[in-house]
Amino acid sequence: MVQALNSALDTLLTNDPDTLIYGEDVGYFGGVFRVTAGLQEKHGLARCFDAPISEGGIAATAIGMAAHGLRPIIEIQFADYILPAFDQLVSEAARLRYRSNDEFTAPLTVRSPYGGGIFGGQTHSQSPEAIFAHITGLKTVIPSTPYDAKGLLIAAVEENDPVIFLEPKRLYNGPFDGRHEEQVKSWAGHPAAEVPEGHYTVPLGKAATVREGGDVTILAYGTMVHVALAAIEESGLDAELLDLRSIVPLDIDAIVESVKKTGRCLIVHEASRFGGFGGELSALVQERCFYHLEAPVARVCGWDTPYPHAFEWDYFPGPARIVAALRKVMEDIDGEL
Amino acid sequence: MVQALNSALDTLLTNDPDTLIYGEDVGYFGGVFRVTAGLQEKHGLARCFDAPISEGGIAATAIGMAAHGLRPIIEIQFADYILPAFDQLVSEAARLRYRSNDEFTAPLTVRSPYGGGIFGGQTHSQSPEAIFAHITGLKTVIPSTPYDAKGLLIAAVEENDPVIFLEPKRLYNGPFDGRHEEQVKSWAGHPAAEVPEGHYTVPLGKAATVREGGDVTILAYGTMVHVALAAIEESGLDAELLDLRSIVPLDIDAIVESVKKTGRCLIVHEASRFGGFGGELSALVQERCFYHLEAPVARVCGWDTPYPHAFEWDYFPGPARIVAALRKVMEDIDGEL
Amino acid sequence: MRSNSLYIPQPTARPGDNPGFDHLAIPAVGETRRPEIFDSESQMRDMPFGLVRVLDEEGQAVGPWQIDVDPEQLRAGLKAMVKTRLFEDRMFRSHRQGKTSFYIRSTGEEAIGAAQSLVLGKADMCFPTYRMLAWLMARDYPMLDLVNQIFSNRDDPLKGRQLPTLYSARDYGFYSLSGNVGSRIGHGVGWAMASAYRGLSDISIGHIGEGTSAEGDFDEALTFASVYKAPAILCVTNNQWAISSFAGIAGGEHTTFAARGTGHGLPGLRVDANDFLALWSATSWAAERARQGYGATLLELFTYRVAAHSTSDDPTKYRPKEEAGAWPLGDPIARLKQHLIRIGEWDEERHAAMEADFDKEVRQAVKQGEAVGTLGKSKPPVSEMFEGVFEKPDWRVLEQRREMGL
Amino acid sequence: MRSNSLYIPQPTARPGDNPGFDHLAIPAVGETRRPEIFDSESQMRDMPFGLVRVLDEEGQAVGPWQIDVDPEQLRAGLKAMVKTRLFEDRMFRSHRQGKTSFYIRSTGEEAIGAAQSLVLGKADMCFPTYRMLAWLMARDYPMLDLVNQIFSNRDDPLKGRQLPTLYSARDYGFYSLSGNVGSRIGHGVGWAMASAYRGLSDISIGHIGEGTSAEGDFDEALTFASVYKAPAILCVTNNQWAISSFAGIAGGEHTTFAARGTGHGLPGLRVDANDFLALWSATSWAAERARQGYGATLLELFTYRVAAHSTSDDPTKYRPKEEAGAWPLGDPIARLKQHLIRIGEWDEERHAAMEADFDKEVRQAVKQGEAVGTLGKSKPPVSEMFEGVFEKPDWRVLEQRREMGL
Ligand SMILES: Cc1ncc(C[n+]2csc(CCOP(=O)(O)OP(=O)(O)O)c2C)c(N)n1
Ligand SMILES: Cc1ncc(C[n+]2csc(CCOP(=O)(O)OP(=O)(O)O)c2C)c(N)n1
Ligand SMILES: [Mg+2]
Ligand SMILES: [Mg+2]
Repeated sequence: MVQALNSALDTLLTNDPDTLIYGEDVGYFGGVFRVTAGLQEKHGLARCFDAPISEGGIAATAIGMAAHGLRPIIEIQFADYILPAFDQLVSEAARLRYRSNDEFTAPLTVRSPYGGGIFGGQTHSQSPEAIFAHITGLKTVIPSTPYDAKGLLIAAVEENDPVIFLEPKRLYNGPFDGRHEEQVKSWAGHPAAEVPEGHYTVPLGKAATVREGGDVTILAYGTMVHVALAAIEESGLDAELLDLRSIVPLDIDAIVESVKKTGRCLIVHEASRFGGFGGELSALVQERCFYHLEAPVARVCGWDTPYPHAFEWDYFPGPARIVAALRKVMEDIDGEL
Repeated sequence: MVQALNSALDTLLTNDPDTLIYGEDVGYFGGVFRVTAGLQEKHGLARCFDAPISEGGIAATAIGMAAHGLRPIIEIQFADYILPAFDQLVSEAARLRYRSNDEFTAPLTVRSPYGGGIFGGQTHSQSPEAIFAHITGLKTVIPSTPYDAKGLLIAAVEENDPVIFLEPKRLYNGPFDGRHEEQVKSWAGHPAAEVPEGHYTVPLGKAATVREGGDVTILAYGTMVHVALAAIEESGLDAELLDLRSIVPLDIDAIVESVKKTGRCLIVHEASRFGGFGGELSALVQERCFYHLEAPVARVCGWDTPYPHAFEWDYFPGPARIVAALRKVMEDIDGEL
Repeated sequence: MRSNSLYIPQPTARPGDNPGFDHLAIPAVGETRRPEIFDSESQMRDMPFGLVRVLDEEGQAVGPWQIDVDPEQLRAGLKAMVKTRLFEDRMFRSHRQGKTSFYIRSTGEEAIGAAQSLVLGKADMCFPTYRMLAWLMARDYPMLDLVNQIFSNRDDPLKGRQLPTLYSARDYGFYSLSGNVGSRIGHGVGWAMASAYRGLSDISIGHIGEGTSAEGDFDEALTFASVYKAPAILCVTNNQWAISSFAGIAGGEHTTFAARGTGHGLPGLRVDANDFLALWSATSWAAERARQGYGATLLELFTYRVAAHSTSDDPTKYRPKEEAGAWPLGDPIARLKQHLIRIGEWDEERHAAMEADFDKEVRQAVKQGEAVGTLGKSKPPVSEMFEGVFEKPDWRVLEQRREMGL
Repeated sequence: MRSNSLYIPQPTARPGDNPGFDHLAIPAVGETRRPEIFDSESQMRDMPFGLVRVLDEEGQAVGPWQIDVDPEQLRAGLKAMVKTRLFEDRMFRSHRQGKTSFYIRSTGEEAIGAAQSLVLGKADMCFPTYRMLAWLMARDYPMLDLVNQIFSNRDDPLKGRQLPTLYSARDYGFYSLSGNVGSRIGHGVGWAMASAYRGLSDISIGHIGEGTSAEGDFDEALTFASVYKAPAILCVTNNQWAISSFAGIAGGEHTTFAARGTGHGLPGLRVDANDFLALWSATSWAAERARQGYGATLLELFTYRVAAHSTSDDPTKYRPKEEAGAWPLGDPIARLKQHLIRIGEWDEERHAAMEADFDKEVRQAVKQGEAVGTLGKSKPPVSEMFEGVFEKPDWRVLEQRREMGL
């Protein structure tokens, strides 16, 4: 996925002189996860450069550049460190178009490695998507494969509105199904690891049906798509798996269609459960599919604790917890707590 | 409610030398909403003082003071301006106890006027409770009456963990039922406007049953409690109204008990709908009461737009919208969108 | 063990006290030197403690910062200031009459917007505070558009989405305002970086209040401006007061706000901002510096907030009523008028005629705006609430709009 | 019209280039004066551009900052530094062996924690960065507790909740670390304010990296420290590099980090942080100033990051391998050792014996820690994941714990 993202950025820099990249360590060094490797050398100093350690300043200057007409792509080194830029993204980027009646807009893209599974401890593992999803005026994208990562990133940068682009860091170098005891896999051979050269897009707001099935619908994004797939196999159920790909805009039609078909729904995400994006998904599903539901919409998420370093695999909603939840969702009655 | 909050702060400053108050304009002037009026004069310069316009700095220093053993009470002038302090509250205040294994804790209280209804435009009207509710380690309290405001504020300050205390500014000087065309009411004569002198608490995590009823359960907090009550009267339904009072901790037992009794549930909040706290409430209700529900759990919220100045009353989820939603929740079938 | 000794700064005077500004060391006219624009910051470390002044007590332009300005431009500045003051006083009254939800005046600070608007070019962009109406007045922004925005009526150019006075006027070099303070100063730096990136010679100028300079946003903007040598001017408008808190609560007891530049390697100049010519001169100097590639400059615009903070405020609650009158650097309109008269380019008659003209213009604009409608009596179509969230609306907004029957 | 001219700072040398520090103007030993602690900041505006130094090339203590330090204390400092270096090198190897998820070394910067830990009192509180292990070593924090924390094993004092090296040690005057940089410097100021509020004479000392000084948190902390005259010391550890970006990306091309004090009315001193005695002297000066009620001081601790940024980093990718060797201010351990030998308070034999002792101590602690278990082989009870979210758990955590069968 790192190469796919790098290729997306390379394509963007090549095609559009108004795109530029900056962030902590992204220039000469090429980023702590190597996503911008080689881009400064190829495209020049001012196209991909290092920024001060000031996420607020990075976001603020990017908004100014975007208002001027550029398409800045900024990297926040870890999604945990977006918070110092949160006010800029919410009070400024998200609201600029609305309040100025289209006079000024903020077509910027915030890339950030996100999620857990790398023993990064509390501040290198969090999944803050829910706090962005609630903000009117922001779009939030989370890819799960190299192919999507490139296509979605190009689409995000070409949007005329601000986009938060969260990159599941546990997927950077290979798919991860949550079986952490097993050997690390690489992307080689994965069907969605083939990434075309040059320009293509994957549209925001379109979910991908990763697996069709009739028993139950699973809604997931990012790393959890792979974990859910493993859980489906383990469960033996004929589950349908939707990879949402972007949570704003959300592909509500695909969700409703699938749940109306299966009559059951399980939502999985890494972030803590309470107030997480799963709540919104659950609410939407029961609002729109209530009379089709045969069991409560269920959620499997991170626990309601900070991300705990040594207990990473106890906290992480791995295949075992998903399988258990699937089983419960399939029981007709008495699923209620 | 302003006097009740002032009385709570006065009581706290009087009883506990470790409490102190600071924030923008709270000292000599007594706060832009007069909540701290007279406290500096009565208790001394260092007990209630002005702070630089730096919400991040206010929060950061308060965490340091709290770690030292004080109980700082900070005012953020409008909840819209909490965002510059968001990183401090989330990455630091909320996580200090956990990560230091109880060595350092952050018993601080963040007071902030919140919500709309005063023609304050986009940045003096927002309701950001959802982004706090998702943060493990933070408690979030929202009173709806003078009596509760005082008792909850004292309880919040006495908590040994950080509390976000959101004060519905439209309720400062009187109850407000959403009928904005009508003359402004004062608190005088309202049953919950009687505020005892001195120390008392209202515990966090206990909802109040504002009205008992058998038809449908309404979950609300802050200003919307009064709006919902007006809507119930207008609807003629026998609705049960729960004032959650604190959303973390949440009184899940009261919610489940009520919805199991009525079989229907409507959630109302001022904040934008998508990703709002109503999503979590809806998810919890259907997870725990699925087999008792006779209609989908419904939500009436602010629209998914920024807070629009001139359209305040179009955006605000007033009685008419609540009545319409109540009617829909009461229909047995075909409620699905 | 000390007894309780947390130090809390206090202003020199509160209501009932005699106002006084003796604690402010104000350098004499002509005393502060004028460095070359290509000098490095390290050669200018005295500047943050000087004060750029040009007009003396008699209205003469003197000293190293004196420069020749076309009298036509000076008159344009005077007009912008007078127009601003008349307009604002009228709008303040409109608020008292319930015609708008909010108003904020710049009384005493009008020279800033007026001078800088005229010094800078059409392609330069200002990232203003809410006290910069004179910028728009100097560029003849249509008064009726202002009134409609302030009344939030059907013809509000911002479609009812924004609080009164929080204008946006791209064609006039005026960036979108918002109610939260401080968070746009970094946009100005980004804008300047974009200008350099694109090889343009346009610059940006950004403003922040002395109170708001305590926000981290401010230093972050200074850091980026310094690191990338952004062609920008950053201004701290030090009008001595935030809302009820004096400059000492923002750190002003111990140093100047211009000195914040020193820690970022940016030259910091203090400027008498009630002196139109000093503003003109210092802004030209900084603009030239930026355009020639020497990077950003920090200006502390030294002035006094004469009016209430906003219509929500009553300053007699926290400072002596007489304090504004005691401000040692006078009134910017009176001072520029005195200068123009002195150099034979203006007279009392023309001044009175101009005031009468503007008074009429303001009345007429207000009347026209009132005819469209005032707060709550007229507003843009409600569908405007749902527009502009994104470039294209998504299903949420479409559904909700439908739910409202729009 | 300029062609594309966005300026991007570049370090003087990249891999393959000859390293060099000629661009750094380093004042000679003894050159920088020592003001009185009661002097106001305005009397010290030259100080941010000086460099507090005490030890000369021969290991002699000279100049105005020279003060008498009990040789016993000097030896304690030397020991803390040597212990730190040995321990860190060992832990670095443990990481390569997969025994921990993360490690970070302070090589070349050990004098900071060692000197300041010994200068300050038991009731003072340090708000450290992750390169301050020497503080704990100087106060004899149990080495086995460090190892257990680093291995995240059953006996981890932080119960497995925190990344390795992000210690918390209240009894040792060491505030809880976290992975996000910069956000605790303001806590130190708040702590100092609390100390003043309570009438105590305790002070705080806070640290931030030169790279991180670009975060708004830093200036916000300086503002509060200045406004309320907090009894605090704030330190910018300028080790020339953030991760792969050099100090110029944080604004260091045009001024010093000590100069950030000037804009806040706080004295700023630059200190040779590879000179144990300079650190001792400057820290004592600032501590005395704070305790006597003259307010906060900003120290720029001038040093060089010899090791990789962390175990996740490979510095040969972005700077010359030989750069550390070219650092003009030497190694702090070698310099203090030289001084102690010179004044007859130490010798090579004792030094070798000490190293051997510590080597044994480190080995033994690691062995004991390994016996408890290393990453993934041992951890605290899983129930600890659910503890400490709040003082008392709420239903969510109780239910989830039950769901896990705990
Ligand atoms: C982020 C934020 N915090 C607080 C406020 C409330 N507020 C509005 S104006 C103001 C005072 C600003 O003072 P100053 O920066 O000196 O500007 P002035 O009004 O004097 O021009 C405050 C505290 C706000 N609007 N935004
Ligand atoms: C808020 C935040 N942003 C970014 C990072 C990633 N990061 C960790 S250390 C570091 C470099 C810090 O450099 P400096 O402040 O100079 O300290 P040093 O490592 O040199 O001691 C960065 C960018 C972080 N941990 N926290
Ligand atoms: Mg001001
Ligand atoms: Mg560094």
